[in-house]
Amino acid sequence: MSVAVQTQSDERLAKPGLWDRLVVRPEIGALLGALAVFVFFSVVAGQFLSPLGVANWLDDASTLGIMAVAVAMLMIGGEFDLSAGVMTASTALVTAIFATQVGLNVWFALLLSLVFALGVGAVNGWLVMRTGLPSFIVTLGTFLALQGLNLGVTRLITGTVQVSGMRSADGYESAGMLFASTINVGGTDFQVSILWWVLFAAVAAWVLVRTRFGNWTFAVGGSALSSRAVGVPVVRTKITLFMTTAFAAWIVGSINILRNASVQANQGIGLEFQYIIAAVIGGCLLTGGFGSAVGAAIGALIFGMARQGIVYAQWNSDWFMLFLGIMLLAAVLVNNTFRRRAERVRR
Amino acid sequence: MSVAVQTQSDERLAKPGLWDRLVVRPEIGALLGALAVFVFFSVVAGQFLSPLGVANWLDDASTLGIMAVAVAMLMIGGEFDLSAGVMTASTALVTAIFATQVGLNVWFALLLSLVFALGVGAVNGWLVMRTGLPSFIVTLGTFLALQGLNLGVTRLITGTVQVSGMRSADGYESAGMLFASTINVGGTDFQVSILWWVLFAAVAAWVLVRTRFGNWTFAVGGSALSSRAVGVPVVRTKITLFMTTAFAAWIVGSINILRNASVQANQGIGLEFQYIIAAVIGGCLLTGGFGSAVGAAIGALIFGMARQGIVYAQWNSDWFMLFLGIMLLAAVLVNNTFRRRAERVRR
Amino acid sequence: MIEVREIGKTYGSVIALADVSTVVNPGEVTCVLGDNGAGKSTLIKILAGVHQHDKGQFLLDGNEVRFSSPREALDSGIATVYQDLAVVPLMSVWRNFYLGSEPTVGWGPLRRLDRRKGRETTKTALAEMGIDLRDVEQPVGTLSGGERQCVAIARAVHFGAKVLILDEPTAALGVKQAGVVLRYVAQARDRGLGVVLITHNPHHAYPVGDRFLLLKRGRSLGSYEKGDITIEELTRQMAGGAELEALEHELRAVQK
Amino acid sequence: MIEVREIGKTYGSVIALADVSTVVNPGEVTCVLGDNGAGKSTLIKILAGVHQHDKGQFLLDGNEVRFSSPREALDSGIATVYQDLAVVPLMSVWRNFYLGSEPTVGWGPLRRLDRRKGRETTKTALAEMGIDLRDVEQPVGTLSGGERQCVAIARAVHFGAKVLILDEPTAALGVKQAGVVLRYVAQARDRGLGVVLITHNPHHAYPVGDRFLLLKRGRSLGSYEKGDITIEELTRQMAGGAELEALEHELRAVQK
Amino acid sequence: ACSGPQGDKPAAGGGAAPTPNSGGGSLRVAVVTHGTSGDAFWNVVKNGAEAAGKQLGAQVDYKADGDPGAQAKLIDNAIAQKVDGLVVSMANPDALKTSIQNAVKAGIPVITINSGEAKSAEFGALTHVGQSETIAGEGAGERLKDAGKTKLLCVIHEAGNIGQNQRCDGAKSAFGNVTTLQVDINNPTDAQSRIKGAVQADPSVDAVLALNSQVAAGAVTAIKGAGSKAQVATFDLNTDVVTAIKAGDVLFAVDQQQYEQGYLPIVFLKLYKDNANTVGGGRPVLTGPGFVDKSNVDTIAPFAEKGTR
Ligand SMILES: Nc1ncnc2c1ncn2[C@@H]1O[C@H](COP(=O)(O)OP(=O)(O)OP(=O)(O)O)[C@@H](O)[C@H]1O
Ligand SMILES: Nc1ncnc2c1ncn2[C@@H]1O[C@H](COP(=O)(O)OP(=O)(O)OP(=O)(O)O)[C@@H](O)[C@H]1O
Ligand SMILES: [Mg+2]
Ligand SMILES: [Mg+2]
Repeated sequence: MSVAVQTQSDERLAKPGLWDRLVVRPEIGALLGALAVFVFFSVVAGQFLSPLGVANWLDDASTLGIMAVAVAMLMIGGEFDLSAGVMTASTALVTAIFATQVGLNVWFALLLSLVFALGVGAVNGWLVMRTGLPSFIVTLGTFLALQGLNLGVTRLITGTVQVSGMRSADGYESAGMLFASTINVGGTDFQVSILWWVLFAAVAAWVLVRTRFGNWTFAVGGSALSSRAVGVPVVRTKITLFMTTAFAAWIVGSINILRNASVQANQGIGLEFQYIIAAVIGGCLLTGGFGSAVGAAIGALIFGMARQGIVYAQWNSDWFMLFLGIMLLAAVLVNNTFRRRAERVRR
Repeated sequence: MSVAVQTQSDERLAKPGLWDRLVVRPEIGALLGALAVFVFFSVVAGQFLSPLGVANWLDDASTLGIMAVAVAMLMIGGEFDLSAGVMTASTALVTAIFATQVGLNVWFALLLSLVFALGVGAVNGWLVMRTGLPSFIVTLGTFLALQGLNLGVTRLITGTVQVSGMRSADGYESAGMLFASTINVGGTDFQVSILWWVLFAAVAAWVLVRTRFGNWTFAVGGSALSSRAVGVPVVRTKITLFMTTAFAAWIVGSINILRNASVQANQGIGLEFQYIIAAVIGGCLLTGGFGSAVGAAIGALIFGMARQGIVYAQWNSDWFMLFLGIMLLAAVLVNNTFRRRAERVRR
Repeated sequence: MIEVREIGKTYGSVIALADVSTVVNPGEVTCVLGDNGAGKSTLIKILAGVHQHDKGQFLLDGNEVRFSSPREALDSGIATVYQDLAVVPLMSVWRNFYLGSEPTVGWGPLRRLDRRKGRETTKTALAEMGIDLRDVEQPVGTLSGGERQCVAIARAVHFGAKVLILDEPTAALGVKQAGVVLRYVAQARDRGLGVVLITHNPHHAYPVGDRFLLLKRGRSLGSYEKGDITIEELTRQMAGGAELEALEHELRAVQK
Repeated sequence: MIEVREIGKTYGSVIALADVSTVVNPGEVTCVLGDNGAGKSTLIKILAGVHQHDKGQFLLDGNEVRFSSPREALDSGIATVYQDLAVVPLMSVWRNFYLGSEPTVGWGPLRRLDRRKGRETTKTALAEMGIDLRDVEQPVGTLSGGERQCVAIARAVHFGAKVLILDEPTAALGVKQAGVVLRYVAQARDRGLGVVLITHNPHHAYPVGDRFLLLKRGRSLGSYEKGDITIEELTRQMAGGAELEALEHELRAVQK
Repeated sequence: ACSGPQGDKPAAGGGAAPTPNSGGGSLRVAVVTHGTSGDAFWNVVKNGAEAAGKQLGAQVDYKADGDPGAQAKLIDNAIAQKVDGLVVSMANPDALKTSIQNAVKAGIPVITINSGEAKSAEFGALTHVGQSETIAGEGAGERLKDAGKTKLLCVIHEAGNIGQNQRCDGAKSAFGNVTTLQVDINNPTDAQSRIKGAVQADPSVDAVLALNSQVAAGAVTAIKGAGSKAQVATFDLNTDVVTAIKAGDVLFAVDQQQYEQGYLPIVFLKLYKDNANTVGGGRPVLTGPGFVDKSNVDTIAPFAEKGTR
């Protein structure tokens, strides 16, 4: 971003400083956190830096990252989506059931599950806007309902708690090319999901900062009442954001089902928090109105590196959660120290 | 509450109406919701109204209710505690390890775990106030860390994932009297935890509405900055609230360990949301500054009745979560319709 | 241009406004005056589409309308400065300035904000009001109360096409800034806009107003043309008549 | 009683206040006047303990102090009305009134709020200001801007023991209420309190002020005793001197 | 310091492609399962694997994730670490296919445990150790039927957990009249209340099958409280269950001997690496469901306490 305002020297400004201007970006904390985690595990864990290792943690970060970016946009818009985690399983289940049980072409099954996802997103948004209830509660309701549907429908149709057999469905190969192929770079296979992640983050960042819709997103999250008063279509903006999250869940669900060729009914539960954590590490405020898509993508990267790094370092898995908790607190603290300076907002 | 203000007839007031005045209480929505759920299951499920059935769902509601009340106070104070669920397991584990592995008297083990609980609560509060990070994130960190500690320490000490054998520890019986006995009313055994729940809710309600500390709780949740500006000790109030939540977790942990005589390391995970849901059903605002302890207790009752009612109605438990989700949404909607009128706040 | 007839509004059991009628003509300033809680903000929120009236009629250019959102009011050329300002504290000054009416360049999916134009127009518009900001990229939340007020006013003046509504625009302003705002009001009027001005300061209202609507406890105390009333009488009416005399007497005593 | 010497404060890289000195004596009103963003609120926030100064000295009764919280300032008898009011919108009027200084009855663990006293005192204190509320149990968030302001002022007046600080107390008030507030200021002064009054209205400042501190862009333009300055000169100074003349001229032209 | 010669093509059966790359030296094995070590059952597996590692001087890393995709990533991770052996539980063979085949391609010997027996050889694993949960469930169902029970309540404590569903399905196929009940293991009060409610609502239930020892203890209390005459059977042991078996409150406990599922693969991998041995010619090694009842509880109780049964 090239800032075109000429720096007039104002006697009320102490010292502008390049550092201060850099530090103003919401992503900077996350970036430094990512660097710290990267260096730490590069030193501690041998294989962390090997091409295979990098491909591994990038892959882990990618599906998390796609969701984190969407959730970050929603959070900037002042709302939560607790159903985002199960949604990744629901979309995969819908695709899998249509492809394997009904026997549709995979592409067609994907289309149906996309419609389903957008529908759920719209319902979430509509309920939140219509009832005026906090999205935390409404999406908790859809979270529970989807969780129940996932299990109930799967058991009803298949008699077990998983749907498998995608590999023999029509169109599996071509759809797999799009969502689940690998790209060979220098002898190592990288998952295509990494590309999706980068693409999604780039588009989201552009939309947020450069477009009118992005402006509205910040506005409705910062103050919905004020936005409405100056003519921002608050309801439309928020519903679109919920649908964006559902759309991201569809992408991730499709990546999962096409890569794993099977899906379990209880998948995705609890992931919604990882998305929120990644978004917050990336600089989003829980209260809305502030944050960055790139930051959320970096937050997911920190998460992926830490999660796989702990494995590379061969620490005892009993303590895994403890490490993760401490890592999270540390990352957020580093992050916050920087953001404090950035957010020169009256408190 | 007897309102001592004489109703001067003001031409700017349309019609006072008893109904309108009743409906102003934050608990009213929850109360009506509870009534609806009660009537529904009384009709649908045969055994729901039997003395045993009542004892059963009251018991289920009780441990949830104790926590919900504490969490409601914290939420009114504007903060979250995601570590509240695992804390119930941590306190039980600490008690059990000291009683069975170290061989201390149960009373002494209980005391040590109380100290531990208050310590964790204080750390939570201190971190939140000190760093200025949202409590959602900080307690998510402690949630993960405690989860790791529970598993790691338990496995380290016992080699298994549960601590059992409380029954043979010194002082088990007398401590059990306090936390895990049953009271026979008309031939049916009611758990003493129900008394704890009622007691806890009553004290909390009194503190919130009638004492200075309660006033401060509402104030720091409603606007921490304004409260500070008029001289409310914001930091002290919030830390006390975190410690209250930890204290409630200690009570529930003690009830659990003394009743079940064993505790599993991964217990309590995910319950924090049930507490929050109960508090919200009971009329607490997620944003703080508004709510009621009695409401949260009733919210827990709704939860307990719905959860056990589904079992009594013998619905297929595959769909359990779906029912729960729909029930939650319905209860909150009913609730909200009433609160809308109550909260005559400028929006 | 705008006419309201016996309009009324209740919040739950609170009757905030009842049977108020007035008219806003192009090239005229209608001042709404009254005590605290008299219902002034409620009246203009109805005009701005934030709330809907429960009773009476709201005519725009002779047609009865009922705005369901401020967007519709804006689209009809009614721009408003709210008492509580309606700014988004975390957003930058220029983004707040253009919020809801963003300038864009490009086509189709590549349509994007014209940020250069946004920044420059904002800077110019504010500078004209005598506010020189360090940086239009700084969040509005870091501005002082008066600076924030100026941003809101500059925005409304910039986008007001037919009617400009100002709810206590001068309350938080310094003497100089208040003067500038009054000049703006006069300029807007001269450009042929209808202006609705709410203020507690008769010294601000009298010089620019053409019509004075007096509210008290949600009801109209009467509507006066400028010719029909003197500034002293206006002040007396605003303060609730006779009561003021005692007070003035007391204050004078206080001045030693 | 209070003296500040060459006090300074920066927010990050923003210098909000630099080298400002003044004194608040018992039984006197010190008016702080100045443009928007001049640093007035910053100055009083330092006096009230909300912020801490970075430079200079802050003397209370001759001893250097540095309040780390508003509680300390309150305990030293300094009560403040903030520009952003510092009320908790969701809490009832009387609870807001007493917030931080709740009256209690009973002993030990049974010590509880004296709610009857709280309600009645609040009702009386507000009624004395000419605000008659429907119900002191209603949330402050449902009051109009001016009503809220009155609650904050009534509170400060009630609890101010030695010094009363008012940041633009009359900004949102009607003519009558503003008059009442000025009378309060005069009464507090006569009771021997030191008062700090911030306002943009020279007509409000001049009658009650004993000393006028003029700020501009964070620096002091000088401090005047009442005898040393006329209201015209004061207005001129507040508006930034010469610039005003052009404006007045213009406005007069505008009045047709 | 016995660095044996590089055996390039062992005469091993089962179509195992990977070659034991070096004799001696320290062995590093990654155990990747779908059950976290917080789960009582998998805790024993972990203890078995670690015990074998200690005894054989091998380094054992136990990692687990219930999400098949995440489990696949953990396998990829192990491949990147170039471990010397991989032990995988295949609750969801489809999802792990690519990762396991990659491991085999990378020359890492793979042994599957617990579930996924049918696909084990196809994916190129050396052998399979264990027995599917379905068979264990069938065993339990049969024994309950033999005990003359007519209606069984199978308590699933983690909704959507594939292993638990297989156990209940197994019990159903052997027993017949089975209803399942979902409870939340994380909330013991709720679990107990729900079991109580279920037996109260349907008095014809005369047997309860718990899939976890703590649920079993809760079920015993619940049944007493509800005044039902149903009897409890369970998977896994703990002190409470041992006491309850002695007291006759719990009919029997299914013991899958999952300790062996952790222990044996490490031994096999060690043998394979040092000596290119395979066991049973690639045929699965069955650990078999054992049953603990009044007759043998005294022998087994001390091991349960140590976390090895
Ligand atoms: N959302 C609301 N809910 C309930 N009552 C309200 C609401 N908004 C305003 N009121 C009440 O309606 C009355 C009129 O309020 P309004 O804000 O219109 O007054 P005002 O004339 O603008 O006063 P001020 O000069 O103080 O701004 C007040 O008594 C206020 O308490
Ligand atoms: N928290 C803050 N962070 C950064 N800058 C601030 C902060 N608070 C105030 N400022 C800046 O300091 C300067 C002085 O602000 P202050 O609020 O003291 O002005 P003021 O004289 O009270 O103005 P007004 O008359 O408009 O209320 C302003 O330029 C403002 O932008
Ligand atoms: Mg108003
Ligand atoms: Mg100010």
